[in-house]
Amino acid sequence: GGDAKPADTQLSYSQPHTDPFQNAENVGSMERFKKLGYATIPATNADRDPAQQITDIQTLINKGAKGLVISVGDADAIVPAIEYANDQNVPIVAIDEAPASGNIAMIVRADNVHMGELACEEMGKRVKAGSAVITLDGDPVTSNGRDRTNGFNDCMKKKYPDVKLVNVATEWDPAKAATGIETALNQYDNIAGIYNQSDATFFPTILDTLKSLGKLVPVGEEGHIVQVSVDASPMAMTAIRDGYLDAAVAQPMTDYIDYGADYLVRAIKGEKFKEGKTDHGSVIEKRKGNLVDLLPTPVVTKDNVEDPELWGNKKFALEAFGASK
Amino acid sequence: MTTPSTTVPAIQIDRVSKTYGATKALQDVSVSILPGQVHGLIGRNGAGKSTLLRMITGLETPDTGAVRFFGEDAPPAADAKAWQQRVACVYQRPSVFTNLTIAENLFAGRLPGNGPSVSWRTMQNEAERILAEWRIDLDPRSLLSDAPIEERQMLTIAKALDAGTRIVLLDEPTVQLEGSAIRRLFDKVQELQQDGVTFVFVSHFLREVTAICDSASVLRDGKLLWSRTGDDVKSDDLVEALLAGQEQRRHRVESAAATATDTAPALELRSATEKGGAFTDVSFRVAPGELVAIGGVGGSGKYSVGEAIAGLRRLGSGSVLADGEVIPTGKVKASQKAGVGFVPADRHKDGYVPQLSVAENMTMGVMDRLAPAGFFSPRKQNEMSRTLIQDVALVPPNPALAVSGLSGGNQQKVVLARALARDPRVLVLISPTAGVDIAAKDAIYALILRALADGVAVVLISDDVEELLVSSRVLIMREGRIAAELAEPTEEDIVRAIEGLE
Amino acid sequence: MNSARTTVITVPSGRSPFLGSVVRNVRELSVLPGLIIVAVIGAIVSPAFLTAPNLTLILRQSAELGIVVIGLTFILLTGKLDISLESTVGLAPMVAAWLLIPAAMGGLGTMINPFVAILLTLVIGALIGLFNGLLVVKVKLDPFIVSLAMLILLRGITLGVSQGKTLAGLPDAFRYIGSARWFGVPAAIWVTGILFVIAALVLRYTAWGRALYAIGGNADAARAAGIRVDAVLITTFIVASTLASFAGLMLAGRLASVTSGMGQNLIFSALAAAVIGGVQLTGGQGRIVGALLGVLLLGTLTNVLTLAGVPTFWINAVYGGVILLALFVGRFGARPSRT
Amino acid sequence: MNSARTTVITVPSGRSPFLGSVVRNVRELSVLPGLIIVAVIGAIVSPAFLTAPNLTLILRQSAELGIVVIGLTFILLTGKLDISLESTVGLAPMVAAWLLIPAAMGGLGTMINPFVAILLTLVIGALIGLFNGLLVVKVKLDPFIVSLAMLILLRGITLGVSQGKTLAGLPDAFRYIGSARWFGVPAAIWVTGILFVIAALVLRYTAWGRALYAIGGNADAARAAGIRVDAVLITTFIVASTLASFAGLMLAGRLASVTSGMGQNLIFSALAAAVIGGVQLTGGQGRIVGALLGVLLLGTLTNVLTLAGVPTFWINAVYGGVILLALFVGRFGARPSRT
Ligand SMILES: Nc1ncnc2c1ncn2[C@@H]1O[C@H](COP(=O)(O)OP(=O)(O)OP(=O)(O)O)[C@@H](O)[C@H]1O
Ligand SMILES: Nc1ncnc2c1ncn2[C@@H]1O[C@H](COP(=O)(O)OP(=O)(O)OP(=O)(O)O)[C@@H](O)[C@H]1O
Ligand SMILES: [Mg+2]
Ligand SMILES: [Mg+2]
Repeated sequence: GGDAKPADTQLSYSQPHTDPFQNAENVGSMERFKKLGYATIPATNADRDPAQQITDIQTLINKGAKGLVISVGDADAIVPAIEYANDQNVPIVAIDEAPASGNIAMIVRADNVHMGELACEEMGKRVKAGSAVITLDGDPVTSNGRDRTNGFNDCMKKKYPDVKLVNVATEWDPAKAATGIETALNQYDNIAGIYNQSDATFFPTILDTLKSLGKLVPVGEEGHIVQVSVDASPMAMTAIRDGYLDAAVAQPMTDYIDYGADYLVRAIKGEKFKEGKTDHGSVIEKRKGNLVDLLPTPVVTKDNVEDPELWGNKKFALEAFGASK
Repeated sequence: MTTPSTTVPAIQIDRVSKTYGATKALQDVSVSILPGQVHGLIGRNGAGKSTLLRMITGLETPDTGAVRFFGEDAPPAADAKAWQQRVACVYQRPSVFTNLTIAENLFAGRLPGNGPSVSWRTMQNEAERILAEWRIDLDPRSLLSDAPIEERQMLTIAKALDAGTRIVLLDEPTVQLEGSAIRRLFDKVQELQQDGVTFVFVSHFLREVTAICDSASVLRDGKLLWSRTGDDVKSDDLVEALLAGQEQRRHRVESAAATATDTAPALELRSATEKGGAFTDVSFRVAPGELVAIGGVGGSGKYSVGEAIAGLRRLGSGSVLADGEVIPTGKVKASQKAGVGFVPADRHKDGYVPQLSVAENMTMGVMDRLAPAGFFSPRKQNEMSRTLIQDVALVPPNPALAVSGLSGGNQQKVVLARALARDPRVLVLISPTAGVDIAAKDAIYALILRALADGVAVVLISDDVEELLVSSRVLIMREGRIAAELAEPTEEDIVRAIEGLE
Repeated sequence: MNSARTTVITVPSGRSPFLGSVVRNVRELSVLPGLIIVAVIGAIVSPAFLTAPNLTLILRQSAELGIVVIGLTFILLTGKLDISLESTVGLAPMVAAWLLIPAAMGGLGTMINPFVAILLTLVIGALIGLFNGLLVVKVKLDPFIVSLAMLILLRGITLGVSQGKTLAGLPDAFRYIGSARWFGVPAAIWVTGILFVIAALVLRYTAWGRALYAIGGNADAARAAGIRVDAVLITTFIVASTLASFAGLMLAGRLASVTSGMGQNLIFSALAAAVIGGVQLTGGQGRIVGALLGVLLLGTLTNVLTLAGVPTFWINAVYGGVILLALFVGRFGARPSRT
Repeated sequence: MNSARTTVITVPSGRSPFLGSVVRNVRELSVLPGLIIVAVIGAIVSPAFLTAPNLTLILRQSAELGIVVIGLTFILLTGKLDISLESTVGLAPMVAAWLLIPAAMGGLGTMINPFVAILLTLVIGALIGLFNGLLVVKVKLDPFIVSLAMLILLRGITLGVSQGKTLAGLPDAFRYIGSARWFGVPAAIWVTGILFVIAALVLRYTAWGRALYAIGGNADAARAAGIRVDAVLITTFIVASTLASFAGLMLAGRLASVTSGMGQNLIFSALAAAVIGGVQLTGGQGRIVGALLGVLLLGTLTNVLTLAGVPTFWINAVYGGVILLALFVGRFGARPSRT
């Protein structure tokens, strides 16, 4: 309804599972809706169950939501929910991950495979040939885990074939990550780097594990293990400042939230979007029939760690992660 | 009643052997039973009677040897239906479904109906017919869990006899039954025998065997001692065969009532009433060294009185006193501390922990003494149990053996030893010799006598008139109240009082 | 003759069937108050609750759970357990889909006929059930622990086969049962309803159904009564697993894809539904109508919690609390006379 | 007198305790071949396996599981079950940490003393155990289903309290037991070892320990024998939950934080470890040494799978398969004489 007043228009958010990152996206989006003057329906959380996310979205629509931002848990399994929303003429904006099909007003995301590749570049230029790198693989059941693994592995194999990869299955469990690191360090004496697929999940546990093993050595000193991570959460920012983390590929979380909500509001007002450059330095592309605003994923290093625009430095992120600067 | 010897035997057991681990339960046993006979199978606890029956029902297969019915080889083990058409059995262990209705219990394994579908109507009608035939006053639609224990036993018997098989096996069917029910059973057995049905009847009650059996076999330690037919089966022979040289004693404990008046009672019940429960206004006293027996029909509340003294039931009003002190009811520990030792009615359910050792079972109630500071020494535990093992003459006398490996009679001795472990001042014994062979029975009575001599007050609660006769002072309960007190009763006195025919 | 016994006898036989069935129903019906309360709350918190689309949604989202619960109830009645049912929900359609879809989409590329794939789903379910049944009945392993090991193994195989990917691009025929509508209502709801009716009839009116109760009540006695306990148990495991694989097929239809996490945690809901509905884990007691009410309670509860906008972080706590409460009510609503 | 009986009697009484203990050991020792095979494979696939740091790592990563298994074994011996132990691992330290750390870091801001927080962790554990025990013993709810509901509820509360955050910034005192080293070996290993020894002694040489076996073997008989069954059961639940909360404390120390998913799926490993180690779910049978071996088997297996570089996608399938195999071996390695 393009004519309805914002205050009478209810928006909501569907979260696929619980982790600090997803929680922050949920909280941030709901706040953004309110800031834009819209009414909200409490958000839902599907707890890792794709079927539940379908039901959640249907329930939110039945309950009167006029537009939804969703963080997609499973690109394929979400499709029936999108189709339901299409039938009911409720616009959907997807953030973080693209649904495989269905009509989406806009997909706001970064490319996880690309993040893996960026991490590979950062890693590759810092470790010597003949050394080994631990990769903390996210749960392959989740597409971001899968993509970050594949992006990194394929790039390493192509560009740095002489670096041995030691894969650790973490299922996003910090305890498994810590054990995996310790096992690998026992097994190989040439570990030169650690690729951490989610610093939001694995910090502070693995920093502490390295510390207790006497392997937490600052950048530039003898015995330093190169660390490259994905997310660039507040804790990663601290680690970069402290000189333990070499580089973090930032998930542009604030952008997900802000642009996600903005696109939704514009779609409700009836706006149609087009391919091409945006006003925030990204390009909207058409992929599988839907428009994708592929946000840039800046690499954070010591050089740009103080940039206030990085989400890991924002107040809401510090709060959501219970971290302080 | 004897059948011409020319007929083929209904059951022919041919050189059957069965071994469980180290136990040779049956060794080379051969028995032939002619059609229309009621064949008594007797022997001490663990002699192999139940095992032999399991071979005849097809529930288990012999290691060697064979079973034939009417000259034909037994069906293959897997073909349960074929076995069912030939043999029906009342097993020693209760085999009922408390979660199902009485009707379904009567027809489990042979539900009436077409093909796979069940006809509840037919089943109901048939069940009503059976219940009427057996004069069992129950609604076939009610759950079996609502039926009293002894009626459940009658139902399993009724089921077996209704199966229409030419062969029926009864493994100690009368243990749970009272007099009139036993009579009903015997009438029915004889009626079916007229029609040519063959029975095998296992019992430790020799009077029952001589009353209805026209042939008999005696098993001892898994071997067949002898098998005889007709007039050759005499009570004396059976006793002789069972005791194997030991002499049988007659027990009768003279009343200590004379002394009871001037000594303070070791146990006293004052208007004891269970809240919403099984007995009302029960009062009696037992002096140290005195034996009081309590009898009554099933459901009269006699067991519940015993359980209340032992602390397993809570009183609504009235009190239980030991040595003049009121015991808090409903707490086993409190009763034990007041000096009460207890042998429960059902040893399988309340008596022992099967996989634990003899030593542990015997000392289970005295751990606070073995381990005053928390930790106990297994050596002390073994020593204590060795004394108890000697006291009750356990066979084998090994404290480390798991109780599950003992014969029924010896399991009962373990339960008795557990009751004695605390040097009780009062012993409450419920059916202490149920399912126990005569030699073991003797041993148990001897123990009771010794306890009495040591000044222990004993309450003996039993369904078995013979057992009640051991005491010269017998209380009879009816509908939860003490209906009569008999001094020096005869068997007839007791039966009349139990049945309420004063 | 004591008073207790007299009571039983004096009930006129004409009345007792009705009374008897009410008494037998109490345990199952003890879910009803809970269900009604949750529904009333739902109607209060949101006008959307009592609308046709919402009620349809509740039923549709409960369909897979319901089908798993039918099989689970069969198994629980025998006194056994199979927690690997949830992994069968995932594995059976995953293998079928893997053989069904093009290699480019993550399949093996054999691209078998969709109807063969449906059949295969059910056959895989049946085989898993057979394997579980044999382990429990013949190898005599504890059903809980063996199905736990199977759960890990089957989930692992699902992950290995799919390489963690979600398999999409399923042909319509394969998706049909999970996505079609009959007379405006999802086919899955019709099918689930029919399966519940069949299950109730089987339990009540077939020898096999009655055997489940007998075995759960007293397996030794059942054996002694000539019931082929082993055969019945194995068929029960097979039936339950086949139903689970069918639920998986339906779920795949609903998700328009097969995810490698499909069915995860479903068994917990299924157990909760069955037990809240009066099915005893110790075997021999419970009825399918109770299990159905349990399923509906959980489905309605999830729906109402969402409608009520319970904060996402507290939703699980509320859910757990309500289940606990329902168990409580069930316990006191129908306290058995003796324990 | 038959021959079997004679044999038993003629065993010199001096020897029989030894023979008896060997026989009693068989079931527990049946894990050993599996453990040895896994270790041999480990030594073959990687020279790092048999190094001190790696073996220490196996022990350290098994410590929390081991402590939960001790408590779980106590409960299983009584024939009960408590699957909510894993949620206690998460909840107890979460609440303590929440009260402990500054508001800016996600805490409540009360910033209680770390030693009070440690005590609080254990008290919360004990209270959860008490609550579970009362529900099982007094309300007579089925332990499996009641602890399932509790699992959902407690996990939900953990999530609600933490608002999904990971609480970091724990003071050193709170982390001490999970992170310190004594004589070069992690304190957690020493503590777990000592707890296992204590548990073994308690089970063997105290009235309370023997009561667990008696209750699990035949609760009615235990009651009639004067064992205060209800009290023993409730204390068992309390002890197990307190141990679980202690394991949570140790895990928090290791992770340097408390996450809202802590302990998740731990109970499955704990059950597998106990049962592989010969503890029967039906109660009354099993020994702590078996449970310990079960824990070591799982820990070694995880380690070897990582060392061997089994692909991420297949690791669960291999893990499940090995557990199933271990159950098999345990079943045939020590077939009980009666079933
Ligand atoms: N399944 C079994 N496993 C091991 N031993 C068994 C088994 N069944 C019976 N036995 C042993 O076989 C022997 C014969 O047992 P059985 O039950 O046949 O005796 P019974 O004559 O029926 O005794 P009772 O009069 O006590 O009923 C006993 O020593 C018993 O412990
Ligand atoms: N806790 C109870 N609540 C209600 N009724 C009970 C309870 N315990 C026993 N009864 C009933 O009280 C009556 C007396 O039971 P009790 O077992 O003491 O009798 P009994 O003389 O030992 O009979 P039996 O020979 O059947 O064992 C029975 O009808 C029984 O069902
Ligand atoms: Mg016998
Ligand atoms: Mg009685």
